[in-house]
This record gives sequence, structure tokens and C-alpha cells, in this order.
Amino acid sequence: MNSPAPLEAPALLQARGLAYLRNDEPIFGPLDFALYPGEVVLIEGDNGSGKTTLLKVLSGLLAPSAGSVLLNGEPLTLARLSHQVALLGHLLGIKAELSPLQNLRFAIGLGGLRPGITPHHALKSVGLDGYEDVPLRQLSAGQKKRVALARLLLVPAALWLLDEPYANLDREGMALVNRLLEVHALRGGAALITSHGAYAYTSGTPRRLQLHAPAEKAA
Amino acid sequence: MNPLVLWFHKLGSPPYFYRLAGRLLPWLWGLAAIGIAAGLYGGLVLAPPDYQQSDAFRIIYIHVPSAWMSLFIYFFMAVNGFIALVWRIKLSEILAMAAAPVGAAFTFICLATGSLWGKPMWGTWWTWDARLTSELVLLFLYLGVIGLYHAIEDRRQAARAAAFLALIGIVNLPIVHFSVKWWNTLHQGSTVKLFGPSLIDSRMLWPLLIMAVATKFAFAASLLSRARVDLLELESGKDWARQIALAEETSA
Amino acid sequence: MSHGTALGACRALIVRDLALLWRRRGDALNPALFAVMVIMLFPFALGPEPQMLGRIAAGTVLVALLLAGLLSLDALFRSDLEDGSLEQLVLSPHPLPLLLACKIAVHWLTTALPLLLAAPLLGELLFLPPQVLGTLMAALALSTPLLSLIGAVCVALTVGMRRSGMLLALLVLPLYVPVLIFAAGACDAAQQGLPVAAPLLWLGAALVLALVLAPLACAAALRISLS
Amino acid sequence: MSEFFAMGGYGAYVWGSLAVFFVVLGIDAAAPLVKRRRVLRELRGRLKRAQKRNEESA
Repeated sequence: MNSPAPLEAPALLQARGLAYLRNDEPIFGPLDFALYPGEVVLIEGDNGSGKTTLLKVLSGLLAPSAGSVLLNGEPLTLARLSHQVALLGHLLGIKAELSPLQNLRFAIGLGGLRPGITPHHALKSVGLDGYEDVPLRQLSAGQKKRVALARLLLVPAALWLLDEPYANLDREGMALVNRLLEVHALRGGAALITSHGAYAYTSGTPRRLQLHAPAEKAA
Repeated sequence: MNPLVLWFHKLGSPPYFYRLAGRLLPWLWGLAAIGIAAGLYGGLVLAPPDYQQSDAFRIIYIHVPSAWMSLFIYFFMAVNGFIALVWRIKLSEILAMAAAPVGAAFTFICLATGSLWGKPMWGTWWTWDARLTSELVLLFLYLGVIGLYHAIEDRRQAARAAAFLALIGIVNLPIVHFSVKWWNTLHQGSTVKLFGPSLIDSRMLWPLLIMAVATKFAFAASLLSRARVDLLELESGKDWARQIALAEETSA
Repeated sequence: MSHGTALGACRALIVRDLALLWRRRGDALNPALFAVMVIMLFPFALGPEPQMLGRIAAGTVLVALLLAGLLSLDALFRSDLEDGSLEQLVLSPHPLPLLLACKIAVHWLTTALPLLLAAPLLGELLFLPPQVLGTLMAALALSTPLLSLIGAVCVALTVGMRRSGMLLALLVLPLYVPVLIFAAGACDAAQQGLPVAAPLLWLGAALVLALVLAPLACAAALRISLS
Repeated sequence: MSEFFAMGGYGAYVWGSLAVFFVVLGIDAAAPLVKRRRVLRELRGRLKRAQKRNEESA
């Protein structure tokens, strides 16, 4: 991959020889890359190329089979999971029975609160003002996704790991994701987002990280 | 490097282990067969009948070594499980999981022969005696480990989860034994002792010891032959496993 | 930046779980209902003689509550796994064992406590001798949290399996045996007019030990299951 | 000799125990052999499929 623009700041995230095996079959890797503050990197790859697994390894949910993940130059270990990483997976991690506000309050309790923002503000910036107390069950899939995006705004994580953030969103919603990413990058945050290429981050030209499904090993 | 450490590293390499186990297997089976034959000959033919239980006591030559093995194998499984969890050594995962069915088999033998012994001695097939009850719980622990191992898709994750359960079980086992014993005194269960004080005659004792050793060999043989197959299955993507598959085909 | 404290995280978790339970409050009574129905079967199976039922009452109530608790265990992590909350919980910067301890506590409060309150009624249905009731309640108060804690470790091991019901029972029941023995032993002693302190103290000691160790084991098991 | 087989009247129990021992251990010893055949068969099948794919693509 292209080497990033020379930046003086230390890499927010660095992967060295990172690989993951399941049942001794490689899922991805070995990968070497670095992510600097202010960057948004797009992980591209077909189904089964290990995008989701990569995000899980980077977040610390899965232990890498080989290589290491450095966060601000320090190894990422389960014992020292930091406030700096926020993961948005296929499963949004929000409760359908509760209201957006209740869900966000729980997320803040668990992950901390970024200064200068309140749950109401966050809901407003994802276009959900007026829905604060409606149980999520009554919202559409796209609106639920927006609640999950509001969570990212609230928690003080510098690194966002977003798995298919554009799925289930209409054109306006995708623009919203891009806007949030831009603001986050300008603030000095960074994001890794996966996409199978249908629609992607359009502002500027983001770096791309190509994942390939491991070749059939019988060859 | 220390030659012993080096040997351990080599042992951890699947193809090396596979070949070594393959070479050891005939010897282990042979020793087990000879030992079992000698032990049973000593127990069934040479040993004099017990003065209280007459010839029925001869069941101990199967029952007692099996009971010892059921605990020994559980311990073996837990130790390997611990190693697998802490150091993530593949061979330990495989050994722990290969030991579980063998342990369950010996536990089952122990329960079945205990029952066959109980019928003439106590007049019932089953009694809630402390030892038998603990053994029954042990069987369920084994079945839990095996069940958990087979319920999880990913083999290595399954092995780690089941190894963790085995470790919980080994904490539980003494507690079960202690509690069942306490419960037994509470309910004044049957007090017929399986071990009479008469078991001091050396002609009665040595076949028992031989059987204890022979069952260890049988366990080792079964363990290695299971571990070999599991290793082959787990490493089926690797070159050495393919070569074995192809070599088998041409010879078959 | 406000990172929040571990205590704050616990409070948020407890508040959320209680809010969730309030939304599903109809389900909360199910375990108690199940226990009543199990108890109801015994007079049908054994005949309605008060003397005979009174003799087995304490043990029957214990077993019925144990099974009801087993039935409700499966739900401990189920919905959290299905909507991804469990991942968020594991990724939280706060100590996972502490968070799990809170989860188990809420689970106990909402599934076992109704059972505990129903126990005198269940005992009455089976003509439980009055002098045993106090001991039975004490034994239940000590053993139900113990069962929840031990059970949570096994649930963590089977989390993510689609049909885990039977397997869960196989994993949990051998571990429940000593708890049941001591709880039933205390009731038995009370029935015979013997001192009941020893088995109750054993249960108490086991509970203290489990309070410390079970959340740790549960966290380790969960990490294995989620990998 | 028949006295030996009678085992003082406990023959059924003693020989029954022996039978349990050998049957269970026999199954235990046979299980890995059966599994080995299955694993190797599956492995060979996979190799054949891969070979076929390679020939087709070549």
C-alpha cells in the first residue's frame, strides 16, 4: 500500500505483521499498516476477505494469531483496553426495548463522555431530535443505525472502527456518515471503515487498504 | 539450547508427534495387552478367594484400576487443559480433548462393574454410596467436557472452552466428594466396605498393581491414537497431512 | 475528557438491565410460575397425604427452585449477544468481572428473588413443617445466589450456541450437586431438630468464595466463547 | 475348570464385569481407527476436488 503522508505525530494505530487464523486457515494477513490522526482509511475486500475479523482483532475482541497491534505506540492488550477505540459492528449494540436516550446513557456509562456534547446534541446531529424517548423497536433500521452513530459521537474514542457503516442507510444517511467522519478526522481522530465497495467515503481521496480472500490453499 | 527443551519444541511439531506416536503405539498396545493378561490371570486364577466375599471380590481387578484411571485421566486432562489455556499449545489442547472420552470410558467401566459387584454384595444394582455417587458426578463432568467440545464449531476455541470446563470440574470434584460423603453419613447409607481388611495377601495385591500399570498403558495407547487422528484432522490443510492421505491411498 | 469510573459503568449497566426487565416485566414471573407447576405435580404423583408430602417438602422446593433457576439461566447473555451489546460490554475499559458481577446480581434479583418470595407458599402447598421454614428460607437465600454465580460461568461457556439448553443442564447440574446437598442437609437437620448452623455456614463460605471467583471465571469463559 | 468359570456362584457378575471392561475398551480403541478412515477419506476427497479445479482452470 502507499506510504502515508509523512506526519510527525505518532501513529494512532499500527499493525505489524498482523494475521489471524481460524482452524489454522488464514482469515487475513499478514498485514502491515499505520493509521495517523486525521486519517480515514477504507478497508476494501470481497465477502470473506476478513474485514470484520480484522476490525475485531484491532479492537481487541480477538487475539491476533501473529503480529501485534500498537495503539499510540503501546501494545493493545485485553487488560488495557483503552477509551480510545470505539467499534461499530454489524450488530449495533443497542437495545430495541429502550429509547435512544436510554441507550446512549448506557453507552456513556460504559465508555465515558466526550466533553462538550450531550446525548441530546448527539441525537440532533444525527437527525433524530424528537425521537429521544421512542423505543427503538418503533424506529426504522436506518434510524437505529443513526442511534449507533450518535454513540460514536458521545464516547471519547479517537479511533473509530466501523464495520459497513453505510449499510441500511439512505443517500442522506450516507452523507451523514461522511460528514461525521470528516468532523472526526478534523478533530484529530481517525477511522477505519470497511465497505465492499458499493458506496464509500467520498470526501478527499481516502487511503484504501485492500484485503484479499486467502487463495485456495489446495493449489 | 537445553536438549530437553529442544525435544519439547520438536514434540510440539505436529508431524514429528504424529510419527513418534505412530511408532510408540504398537509397543503401548502390546504392553497394555500383556499387562492386562498377566493381571487378570493373577487376579482371576492365582489369587485366593476372599474369605468374606469369596470369588465376587475378583471384580476389584477391573473396578479399582478403572476407578483410579477415571481420576488419573481427569487430572491429566485438567493439567493439559491448563497448559492449553495459559500457553495456547496446540498439542496440549489435543491431548486434553483426546483424554476425555478415554476417561469417560473408564468411569463407565468403574460404575458398571461397581453395580455388578453391588448386586451380590448389597443385593441391589445401585447404592448411593459416597464413592459411587462421586464417580457418577465424574461421569457427568466428562460428558459435559465432551459435549461442550463437540458443540462448538471452531476446533481450537472448542478445546479451550472445554479445557476451561475441565478446570472448573477439578475444583468441583473434591467438593462433590466431600459433600457426598457428608450427605452419606447424614442418611446412614449402606456401610458395606468394598475394601475388606483382608486385602493384604500379596497374592491378591500384585495383580491389582499390575492392572493399575496395564490400564495406564491402555490409556496412553488410546490417547495417542486419538491425538494422532485429531491432529491429522486439525492440520488437514498442511502438507504433511496430505502426504499421509496420499500415501495411505496407494498402500490401500 | 470524562472517562467515567468503573462504579459509573456498573450503575449504568444495572440501570439499563433493570429498565429492560421493566419492559419485559411479564416474563419476570415465569420462573416462579414454573416452580409452582412443578410443585403441583408432586401431590398428583405421590398422593395428597400431608405427612408424606411434609417429609419431602423442603427437598422438593429446593429442586423445583433449582430447575426454575436453570431454565432462566439461558437468558442471561442471550439478548446481549444477539444485539451486539455483549461485544460492547467486553470492549468496555472497565473490569469485565465487575460488570458481569453486576449483571449476575440483577439476574438474581429478578429471577431468584421472586422464587424466594414464593417459597413459603410452595412449602405451604406441600405441608412443609413450620419449624423447617426458617432454615429453608436461609438455605435458599444462600444457595440461590450461589447457583446464579456458578450457572453464569457455564452460560458464558455456551454463549453463542443456538441450542444450548440440554448441554447447559449437563454442564451445570454436576456443579450444583454440592450446593443442593448442603441446602437439603440443613433442612433435613431442621426437620430432625438438629443444629443447622454447620451446613448453612458451609453454604455461606461457598457463597463468599463464589462471589470472588465466579465473576473472574465468567469473564474468562466469555472471552473464550467470543473468540 | 467349570468350577473356575462358576466363580463360586458369582460367575455372571465376575465374567459380566470382564465383558464390560473388554467391550468398552474395545470400542474406545476402535473409535480412533474409524475416525482416522473418515478423516483420510475426506482429506483425499478435498485434494481430488482441488486437483480437478486446477485442471479446469489450467
